[in-house]
Amino acid sequence: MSDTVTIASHFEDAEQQREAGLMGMWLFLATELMLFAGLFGAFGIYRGLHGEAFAEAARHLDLPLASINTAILLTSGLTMALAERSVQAGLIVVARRWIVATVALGAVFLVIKGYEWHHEFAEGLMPLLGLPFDYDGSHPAQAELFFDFYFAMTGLHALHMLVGLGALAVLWVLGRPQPGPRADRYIRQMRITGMYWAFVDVVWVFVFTSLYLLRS
Amino acid sequence: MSEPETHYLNDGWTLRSWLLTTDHKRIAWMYFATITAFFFIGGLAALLVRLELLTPAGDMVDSDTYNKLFSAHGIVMVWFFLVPSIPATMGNFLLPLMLGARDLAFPKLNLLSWYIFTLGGLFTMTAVIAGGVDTGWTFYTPYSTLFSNSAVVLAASGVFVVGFSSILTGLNFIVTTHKMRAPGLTWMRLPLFCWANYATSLIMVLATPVLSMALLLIVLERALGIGIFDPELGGDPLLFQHLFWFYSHPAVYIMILPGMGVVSEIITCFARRPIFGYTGMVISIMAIALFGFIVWGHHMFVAGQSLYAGILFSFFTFLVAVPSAIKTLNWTATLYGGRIRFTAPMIYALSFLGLFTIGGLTGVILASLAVDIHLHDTYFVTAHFHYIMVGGMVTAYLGGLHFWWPKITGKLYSGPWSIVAALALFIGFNLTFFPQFLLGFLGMPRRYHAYPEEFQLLHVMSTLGAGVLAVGYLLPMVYFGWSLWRGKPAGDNPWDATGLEWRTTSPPPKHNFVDTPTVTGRPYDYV
Amino acid sequence: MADQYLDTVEKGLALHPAQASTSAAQVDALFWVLVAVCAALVLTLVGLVIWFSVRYRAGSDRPRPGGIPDKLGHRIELGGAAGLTIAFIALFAWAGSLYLYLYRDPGGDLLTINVIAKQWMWKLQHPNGAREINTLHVPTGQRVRLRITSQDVIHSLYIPAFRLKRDAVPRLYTTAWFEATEPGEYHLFCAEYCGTDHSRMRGKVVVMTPQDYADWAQENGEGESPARAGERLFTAYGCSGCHRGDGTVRAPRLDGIAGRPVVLASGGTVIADGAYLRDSILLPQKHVVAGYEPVMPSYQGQIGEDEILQIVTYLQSLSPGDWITESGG
Amino acid sequence: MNRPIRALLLIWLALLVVLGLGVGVALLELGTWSLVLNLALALLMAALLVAVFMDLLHAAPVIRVFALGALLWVFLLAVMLPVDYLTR
Repeated sequence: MSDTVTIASHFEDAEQQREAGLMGMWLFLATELMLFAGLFGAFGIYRGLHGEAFAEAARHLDLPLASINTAILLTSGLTMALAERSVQAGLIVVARRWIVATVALGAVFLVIKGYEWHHEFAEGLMPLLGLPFDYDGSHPAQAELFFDFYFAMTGLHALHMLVGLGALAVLWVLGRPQPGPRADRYIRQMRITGMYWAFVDVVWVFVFTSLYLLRS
Repeated sequence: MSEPETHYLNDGWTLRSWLLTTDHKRIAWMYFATITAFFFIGGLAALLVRLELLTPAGDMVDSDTYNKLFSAHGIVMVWFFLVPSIPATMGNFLLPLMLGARDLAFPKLNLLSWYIFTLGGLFTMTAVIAGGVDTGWTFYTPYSTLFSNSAVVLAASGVFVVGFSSILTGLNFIVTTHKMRAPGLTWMRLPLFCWANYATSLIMVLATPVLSMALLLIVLERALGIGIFDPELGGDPLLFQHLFWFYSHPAVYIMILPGMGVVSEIITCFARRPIFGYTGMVISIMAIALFGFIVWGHHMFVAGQSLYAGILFSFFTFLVAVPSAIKTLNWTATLYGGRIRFTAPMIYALSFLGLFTIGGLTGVILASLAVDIHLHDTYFVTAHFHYIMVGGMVTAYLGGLHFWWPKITGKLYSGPWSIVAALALFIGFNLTFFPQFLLGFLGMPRRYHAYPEEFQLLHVMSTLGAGVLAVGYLLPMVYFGWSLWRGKPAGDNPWDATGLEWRTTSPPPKHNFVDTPTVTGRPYDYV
Repeated sequence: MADQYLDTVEKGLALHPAQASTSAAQVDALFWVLVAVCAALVLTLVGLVIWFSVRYRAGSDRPRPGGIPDKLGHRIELGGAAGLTIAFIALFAWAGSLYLYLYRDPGGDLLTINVIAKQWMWKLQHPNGAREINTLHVPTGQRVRLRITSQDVIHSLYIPAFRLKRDAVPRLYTTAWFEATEPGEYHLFCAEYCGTDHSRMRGKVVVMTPQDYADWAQENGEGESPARAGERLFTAYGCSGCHRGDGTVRAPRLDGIAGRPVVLASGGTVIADGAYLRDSILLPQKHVVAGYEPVMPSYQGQIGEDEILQIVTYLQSLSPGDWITESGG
Repeated sequence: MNRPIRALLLIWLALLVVLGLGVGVALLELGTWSLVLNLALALLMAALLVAVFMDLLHAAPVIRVFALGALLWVFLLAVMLPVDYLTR
């Protein structure tokens, strides 16, 4: 493959360039991890302080729908991994189909998430922007705190999904003409996007567990 | 001596060749320009604060203005000067040169970092102009979320944005240090400046996002009503302090480690000795970076944190002082048996050594729990961290600038004037901040606009010292400017220093080296 | 200005703050030892730097030693590190134990003064009901406990002459204690930045002989004591209806609950400190006592911070069985 | 880089099974046990995702050190942050 590689002027060889890119991405994800760690740390403290209230509030969320959504997101992780695999095998056309599948699954995830938000809005469980908070449980104040976390966490995750979908769209477009001498670069971009997408899955696993599953 | 025909500075004169450059050396210049502007903005705020404190009554500006002044001073100086100071300027310029690389690993990302930095600066400056922010640089809740009537959202957003600039710079430095070292340049042959920047970058990458999250939650609370810290809902106001200091204590090490790197380079060069205990220095740097993360609770000894948490954090704080002390010991021992030349960079470096030691040891006093009950949130704390950040980092920044100025510009500056400036800095600094230790011990609280009369004499001394200090800052601007215009060519290696950066021309060519250098021995091969 | 009648403070260049409590001397002893250790280290370092700078200046033709051999170098480093670590741990142990002594509530029946901080004043109430703003009268020779909270932002109660500082945090009750020794007037500061008039949120502490304090309290204490007011509020807000067992709803009895462990419905145990009692009024569902239904309504927004503090004071003044003897069965 | 399709599919199935288990555990409402089990299952899913979908398994040693380092830092936050709250 080395004959189809473009190396930026400050790198010595393709290997150095590839490894540098990967390392940069891993470091970026470490930063992202710490970003979410701050939020989850705060959530963990409050889960300890107001355990019962948070468990009760968690039961107001739509667990079946969110479970299906989680399965969809995990499946998109699979399609993304398959897309990467296809690119590495030189099958750009197949890869682009997998990208479409991934984008579709991601979009479905966001639509379902949006439906859930709308549902909470309709129920009066959206304590944002001064909207009324209508909660029928026995800990309304702490439930409000819980829903604050719910919207902060799912919102931030959805934002990351949007960034990921954008990156996938760019990859889909870049793959359209036969990439030729840019193949190596395309593989690198695919790899980095794949890592990001899987990371967004990881974050969701913890969002889902913290918000939906800790209900007792 | 003469200048090289072509170098990075005369490679294009258009504005575009600067604003769209990916050359780390030019980006370093862009940082020099921006952070110098921020330094003088922050300095102006400090000057007004000091003038107000000449009299006890609080009669020059009103209380709200005073509060906005010290907040602006803190926010600008911490995030727009100290955090980027050495890494983004000298680190940016020198790291690739010292590693024998043609550029950082991600040149475009480097340029992006500068734009993000500038964008964050614009946000914060808009906040300052649009009424100012009055929360102090610490943004403590619930004051910042529920009570302040100032431009908190804008200011916090600015700091949030600028955080990504330091994250990306840190990321770039780490990858560069791992992947771009010249042949033969093993880890244990790296100059300590590289190690210091590497450790700093680790802190930037791992700590900054936690601050980003804490600030994001403040912005969300003010803008969207997401009341994560609202006591009415059962939120805990101390939680913000925990998240804030999880970043901001390590950030203190962001603000001192690069200075330690600079001083190591200067002292070895002008003592003509290899650094004493290279391995110990490397271990200390990395130990400081790691242990710096588990001492944050020492900012909260009187805040209502549990006593046992206080004890634990105090213990780690005492321990983290040990590697710093080892470093001062090693710098001193490096002087032993040398041939010491007292140039301006060396005077800055020796000033650093003294001031940093005082700053560090007063930190040990503050870590002593029972004493901290009395000293917390008084001028003793103010004096302590200014000894570290100004006496340490700013002195090292100026020392580094004087040391590498010939390399960066290819010009020599005035020797005598630079020595006068270095001495003015040392004297002015001590005059300004030593009285503040006394003020703090006497019980003068921080962030006071008006104060009881008996503190006036010490405040007047401090303000007079600030005047001398200002001379120490302004003078270099003059002779540096003069040197650009009229300075003699510096030659490749005016100090006769080791290190790869001195093996290329001054100023260096666009791609740093004509031939990739190779390294065959340990650094600081003096004598 | 509050400081105008502070005639006991020195004007001009003071070098030492007044010592007016038993802990002041203890803190100062530690402080001066720390200063001495630090000064010794700084002077050693500066001395070495100056000595080397003169001896090994570039111009001097004194013969240069070949440098310190590696092995000796490592010994110097490790020795320095070990010595400092030992010294630091000793200082830490001293400082930590003194901190626990100064900051842990000594327990027992102390003269307890309620302190509520708000932007920008200190509201204080003595056990006999005397209220003050920005001035605190205390007797010498007696341990005084402060029960501190804030009704808005974080403040910090700071009395330099007592070497005492404690943050006033909304939603938390912090306590501090001191024993004043020297009659006189001393500064009372807010040490945590709290907004516009932070620097004017200060007052004075008036330390009096026990006799003078008794007279002062007599003169100013015509209001109800906080505990008595708390008892009245306890009835007025309808708490007694359930908690004293006269009503149809079963609720935990509260006489003597303060300071004792409470078993919760969720299985855990908490100590019924001030913060617990306060939370139970505002967030009653947070800690439901084992064996009871979570039926108590929240008083959030219906009761003032000072009233809560009075009820807490009342509950803390009760001993187990108080209500039984009172009602005769 | 050579992850066979079979392995990817198996991991995907495993993830779905763990997800099902997690939901089951949550619905059983076992109190503290649910909490512990759910967190353990979440960690398991995260480990599978990072190891295979992010391909940490085949990453360079230095990358694995970085991953461990990032975990260590999360650990520092997760351990030191509750110290205050557990002893207050």
